Amino acid sequence: MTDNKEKKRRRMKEKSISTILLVLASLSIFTTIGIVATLSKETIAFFGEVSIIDFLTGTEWTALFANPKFGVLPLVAGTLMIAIYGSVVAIPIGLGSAIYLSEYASDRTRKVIKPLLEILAGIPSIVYGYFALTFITPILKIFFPTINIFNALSGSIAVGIMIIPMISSLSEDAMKAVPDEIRHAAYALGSTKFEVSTKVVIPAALSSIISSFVLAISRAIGETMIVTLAAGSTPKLTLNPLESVQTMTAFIVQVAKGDVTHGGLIYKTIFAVGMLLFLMTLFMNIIARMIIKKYREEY
Amino acid sequence: MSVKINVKNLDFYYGDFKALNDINIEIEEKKVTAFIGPSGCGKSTFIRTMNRMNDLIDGTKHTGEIIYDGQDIYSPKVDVVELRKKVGMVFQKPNPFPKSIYENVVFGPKRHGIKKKSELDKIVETSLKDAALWEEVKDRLDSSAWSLSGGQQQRLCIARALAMKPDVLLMDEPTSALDPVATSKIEELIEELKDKYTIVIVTHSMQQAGRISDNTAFFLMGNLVEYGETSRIFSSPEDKRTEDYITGRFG
Amino acid sequence: MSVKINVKNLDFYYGDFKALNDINIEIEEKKVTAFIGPSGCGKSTFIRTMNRMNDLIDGTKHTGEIIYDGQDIYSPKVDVVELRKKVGMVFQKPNPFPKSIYENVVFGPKRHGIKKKSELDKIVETSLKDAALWEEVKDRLDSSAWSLSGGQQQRLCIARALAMKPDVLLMDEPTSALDPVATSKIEELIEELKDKYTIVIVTHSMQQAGRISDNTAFFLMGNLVEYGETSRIFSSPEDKRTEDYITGRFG
Amino acid sequence: GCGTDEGEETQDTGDGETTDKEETNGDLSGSVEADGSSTVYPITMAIAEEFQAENPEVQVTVGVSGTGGGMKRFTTGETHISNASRNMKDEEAAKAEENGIEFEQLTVALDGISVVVNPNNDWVDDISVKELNKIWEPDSDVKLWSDVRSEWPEEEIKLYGPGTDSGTFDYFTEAINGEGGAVRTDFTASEDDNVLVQGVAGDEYAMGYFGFAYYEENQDKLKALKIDGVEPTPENIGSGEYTPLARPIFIYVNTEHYNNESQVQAFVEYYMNNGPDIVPTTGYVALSPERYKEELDKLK
Amino acid sequence: MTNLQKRRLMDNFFHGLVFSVTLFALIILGILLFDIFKDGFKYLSIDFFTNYTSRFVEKAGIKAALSGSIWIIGLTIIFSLPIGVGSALYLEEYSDDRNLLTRIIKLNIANLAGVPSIVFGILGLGIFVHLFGFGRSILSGALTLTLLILPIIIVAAQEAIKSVPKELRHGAYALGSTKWQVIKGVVLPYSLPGILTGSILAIARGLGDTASVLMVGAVSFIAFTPKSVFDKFTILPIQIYNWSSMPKAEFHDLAAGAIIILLVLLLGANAVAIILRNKYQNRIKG
Ligand SMILES: Nc1ncnc2c1ncn2[C@@H]1O[C@H](COP(=O)(O)OP(=O)(O)OP(=O)(O)O)[C@@H](O)[C@H]1O
Ligand SMILES: Nc1ncnc2c1ncn2[C@@H]1O[C@H](COP(=O)(O)OP(=O)(O)OP(=O)(O)O)[C@@H](O)[C@H]1O
Ligand SMILES: [Mg+2]
Ligand SMILES: [Mg+2]
Ligand SMILES: O=P([O-])([O-])[O-]
Repeated sequence: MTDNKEKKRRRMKEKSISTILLVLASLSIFTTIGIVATLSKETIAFFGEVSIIDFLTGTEWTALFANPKFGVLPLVAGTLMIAIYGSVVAIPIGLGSAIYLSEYASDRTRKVIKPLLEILAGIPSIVYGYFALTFITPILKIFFPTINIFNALSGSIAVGIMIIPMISSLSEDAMKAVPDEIRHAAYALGSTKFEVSTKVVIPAALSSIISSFVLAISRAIGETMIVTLAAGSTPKLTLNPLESVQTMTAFIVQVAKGDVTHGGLIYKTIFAVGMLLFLMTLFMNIIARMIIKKYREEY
Repeated sequence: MSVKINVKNLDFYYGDFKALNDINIEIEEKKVTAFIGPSGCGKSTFIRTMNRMNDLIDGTKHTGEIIYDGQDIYSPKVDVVELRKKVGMVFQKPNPFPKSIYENVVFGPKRHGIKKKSELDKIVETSLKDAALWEEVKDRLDSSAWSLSGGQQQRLCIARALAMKPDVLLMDEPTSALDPVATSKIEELIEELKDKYTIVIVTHSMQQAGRISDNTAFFLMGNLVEYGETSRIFSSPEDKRTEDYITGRFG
Repeated sequence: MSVKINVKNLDFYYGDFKALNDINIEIEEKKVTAFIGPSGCGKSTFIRTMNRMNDLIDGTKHTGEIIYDGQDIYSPKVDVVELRKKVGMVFQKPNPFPKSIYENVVFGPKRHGIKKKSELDKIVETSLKDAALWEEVKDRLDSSAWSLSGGQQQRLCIARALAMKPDVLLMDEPTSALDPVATSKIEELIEELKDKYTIVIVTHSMQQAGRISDNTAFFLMGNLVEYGETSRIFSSPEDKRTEDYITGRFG
Repeated sequence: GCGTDEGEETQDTGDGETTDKEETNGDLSGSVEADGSSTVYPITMAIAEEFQAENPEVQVTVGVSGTGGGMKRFTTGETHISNASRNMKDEEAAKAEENGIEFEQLTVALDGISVVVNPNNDWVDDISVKELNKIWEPDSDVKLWSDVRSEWPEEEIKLYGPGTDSGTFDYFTEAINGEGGAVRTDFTASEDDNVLVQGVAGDEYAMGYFGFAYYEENQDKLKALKIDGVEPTPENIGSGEYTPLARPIFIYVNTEHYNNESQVQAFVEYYMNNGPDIVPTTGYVALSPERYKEELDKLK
Repeated sequence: MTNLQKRRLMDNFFHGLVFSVTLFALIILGILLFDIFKDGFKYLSIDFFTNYTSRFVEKAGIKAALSGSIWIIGLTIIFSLPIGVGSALYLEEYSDDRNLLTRIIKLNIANLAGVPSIVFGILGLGIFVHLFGFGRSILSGALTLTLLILPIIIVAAQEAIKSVPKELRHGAYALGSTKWQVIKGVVLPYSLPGILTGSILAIARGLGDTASVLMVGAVSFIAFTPKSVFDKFTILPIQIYNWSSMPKAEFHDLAAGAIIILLVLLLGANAVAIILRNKYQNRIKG
């Protein structure tokens, strides 16, 4: 039997573990505070010089040219286009592979293919950039002769390929974690593998699957190198993927690495753009959370 | 008296472990067949081979044949989905889907092409009534099946299998978590069903086997020790071991 | 005759659903108390409140008191870990860990500071023997508990609880998946254990309640209908509903 | 580059340990930190490579933050040497002054911005500054090749150029359009010159511009235009005949470090002494040895 | 067509579909790897590892970049794994979802995963380089990368932890286990495969990230290897980036050589995680 001293000791231990873990979890809060503080200061200064209405509704972005115009919509359009088309590539392939690996493939196959796919996440994005430029674009040119050398489509495809493993690996794990008993119940009702996968396993793992989508889309939104190389750096308000565009991140990198005096207006724009990006991903996350809450099946 | 399922020389292995040893049995149509035997003797394993659920466990293998409707169910010609549709199953451990009660019951019918809401509603009501669960859950068909009590889950799983209107119904200890009242309702149900279906039931209750089954098979350590009419098995078992088990002198 | 657990005016809710209604009961020390009642009446819910397992389910709440060892177990002064260590539990649905059989049994003892291999080995052997599982698994203690049969899993969960040498043992239908032989072994064990431990057992078998329990409580729809000495309850129930249930005329 | 912190950074890189000025190579130590323009990087890097080989104890690092990024670090005293493909801006000079940084600008090489087209382009070999201006000016209404000269094809002219943060962009817009940064905004920009090479090489109706080195290495894929009859060749760039697109590129040296730290001094001297040999290997045009002497003398 | 035939067709179609998309992804990987190996393979030699970068293709190597990358990723793993898994445990096991703060933290972490790496670079520059005075050092680089990849680890670990069946947790609690014992004994072993997957992806991200590390001081030319965490450094992606932007085409192939090494490094770091993952996944399946 434990005596009182031991009990106390154990309670202390539990308490300190939870405190330590709390501290670890709050690190991310400080990161965010740091980011928000960094972004806010310059963003506020930026809106001292540029009207927030013009910024949010303007359709021309020529921040770095003489007589700059700060309509952020072209950048937003570019970002959304890459994220959307990238997801259109990555989600079906990623989820499909996850289903294949978790429900169809033999254990042996899965153990080989899964790490292989994860290599895709490790190939530096500059490689994807050149891959898009020298491999994907020429192929696209066969189908769309008018396509720009730099175009959102080829960048999106490359971004999509890069984020496939985020979806396939994380979703696969989530599906594997669904207890077999539940699967067996469905098979015993004469379900096909397809039905077991789509009606039982995916719904049960849905919250993790959506989380993996969110992570992957986040990565797509945050991706810069591929886009800069393959999609051009021409801010353009278009949803035509055959044109060249610039994303918000690409703009930030362009300025942050570039030839701009610290503290100038242009310098401040990257924080305003960064802030907007931050808010956009926040919005996406809130939506995702609502979806997860609605459809979550607990087991 | 026709044979519904004919099992010939069936051996079954989990990896290297031989769980069933040379099983030969003929399951009669529109009869209730009970499997009895001590825990771990292979009842679940055997009942699971009959709708090929064991396919889903890695590293298992079998030899021998299970003839159902004139065909070995393990032959490549047999469609396992079709087989499982016709040979329904209630598992030993209740395993409802993490979905609503309603969705649990209609899962099978929906897969098999019934889409009309009114029809599905009807199925839910009859199946749950048959499984003696309707009264308790009729006002909360939308709540999660995982919030049911153990016995309620078990009855839900029975309802789920009934909703499929199978040809053969395999039930692995379907009343283990049920009180006498619910148990007797299920037993009544089985009584009714056997006019239309062939039923195989695993039970560890001698009384239950005696009450409801037409034939009884006694298993021991992977072997089918004795099989015959229930009344005969219980009154004059041929094998000493069967007698010992039934009279409780076993072990 | 001293009281081990004293429950006063206990109400229990899952969200808005009231699952227990004004329960008052005194569980006697070193006695076996049986809870009976139809499926869904709240037996599991009640037994789970006694070691505060219901804390782990979201959206539950209670009012009233459960006095154990002179203290309300829900009082902030009570250490729930300590409580659960002393008040052990076997669940209705077997829930072994996805670990080896050996690791399942030593899980509790290891957490509570027993590190010596020889001592752990000893515990594994006695607990498995007590749970009537030793013979079946002694040669494969390293294989996964998930590869056991249903009844074996249930006995493993009993062994796992026994390994803790609890003060009070709560057993939720511990023999539901067991054959008569294994059941009678567990019943013998309970008989032995009650010299040292206080035991609460949920069962849907009247016979079992009659055989092993000293006191019986009959629940119906969240209410404790009748509680008293088992012999009295079974011979001359005061409440009509109890009588109906026991004689099988219920519902 | 940018950063959240404008404060000075104290040097803690172990420099200044060899304050006695040894002239002998080989036993120098401490660090030399250079950063800045990507245009100048290949030269400084080549010098650093040779210098490092001879002085293994010195830790030379060369970063590529772009001219502006380099200037930011240079004017707060973080770096010893800043590579630059343009002159220091007034704001940057003010910042240096504020932080008490004294410096000297040394020209290290000449570059000739090359205007290139696709090799399949057979209608143009030569173009005038005026025509370039007409093509590239802000709000230019040149859409088709034929808008420039009517005998050229009626095909859309696809324009490629460096991104706005590059020194090349600044210089080109200044030289052609008269004001740094003033340019039409609908051309295809990339920060990566290799990407521009790909763009022009893959598009028959393209026109682009970038540093001479990128043209020289990709002559098989590109065709460089003469500007008012002058071809971009090392000779024409060196002689200054290739106007207005020949431009000097620089390093800025922190004079305090130069004077007090022998390894910095040794490095800069090495730079100027070996410039005539090393610069041509990097695709740029070297100055005459005398010019390098003169540049170095600015520091004396 | 009967309902069953339709369903069987659907099932076969779906099987074909998921198989082909997997195959498609593998083919793309194959093309990419072929492309990289075709260009880069010829540069792989001992010299490639022992030489520093050079303006001559034949002499150029990755000594500085490789050692820098190993330092950085090693430190990043050491920092980020405990913090990441710890945070996830706190959020899933200890915190209370009714608490507004918890909900904010969760949302916030998911959100951090979408912040572009350059912003982390800006933050790292402000905090680690300047505020903490770590300078443009390996330490600053690793800490910045840690911030960058933490959200990925945390989100993946959270999901993995959530997928542990309730019954198992309850089983452990009923044995009088403390929360921590439940976590150590049941939750972590069951969720480890998922946690490791998240870590693999995060490490891959960290190993390949350029922008953030560039901000906090990775340089392009360096011809010595770091000796402490306060030294200057470069990393493979920056070397690769640098070589790919050289005018001379041979350098682009050299970059491919460096990419091969980066991938090998990545696989090395992953191998451990993959082995662990397979081991634990087997255990769960029994
Ligand atoms: N997690 C839960 N959420 C909501 N309702 C629940 C939950 N668990 C049980 N209930 C409901 O509470 C009531 C009592 O359930 P409990 O599990 O205590 O029954 P029981 O007496 O143990 O029945 P059984 O013999 O079937 O196990 C039932 O109506 C059940 O549906
Ligand atoms: N997945 C598995 N892998 C390995 N062995 C298994 C597996 N499932 C069952 N076994 C073993 O096979 C034997 C027969 O198991 P089975 O489940 O068929 O027993 P049962 O007769 O249904 O017992 P119970 O009445 O306890 O449910 C047992 O010894 C069991 O341990
Ligand atoms: Mg069984
Ligand atoms: Mg119960
Ligand atoms: O790097 P730049 O020379 O273009 O400033």
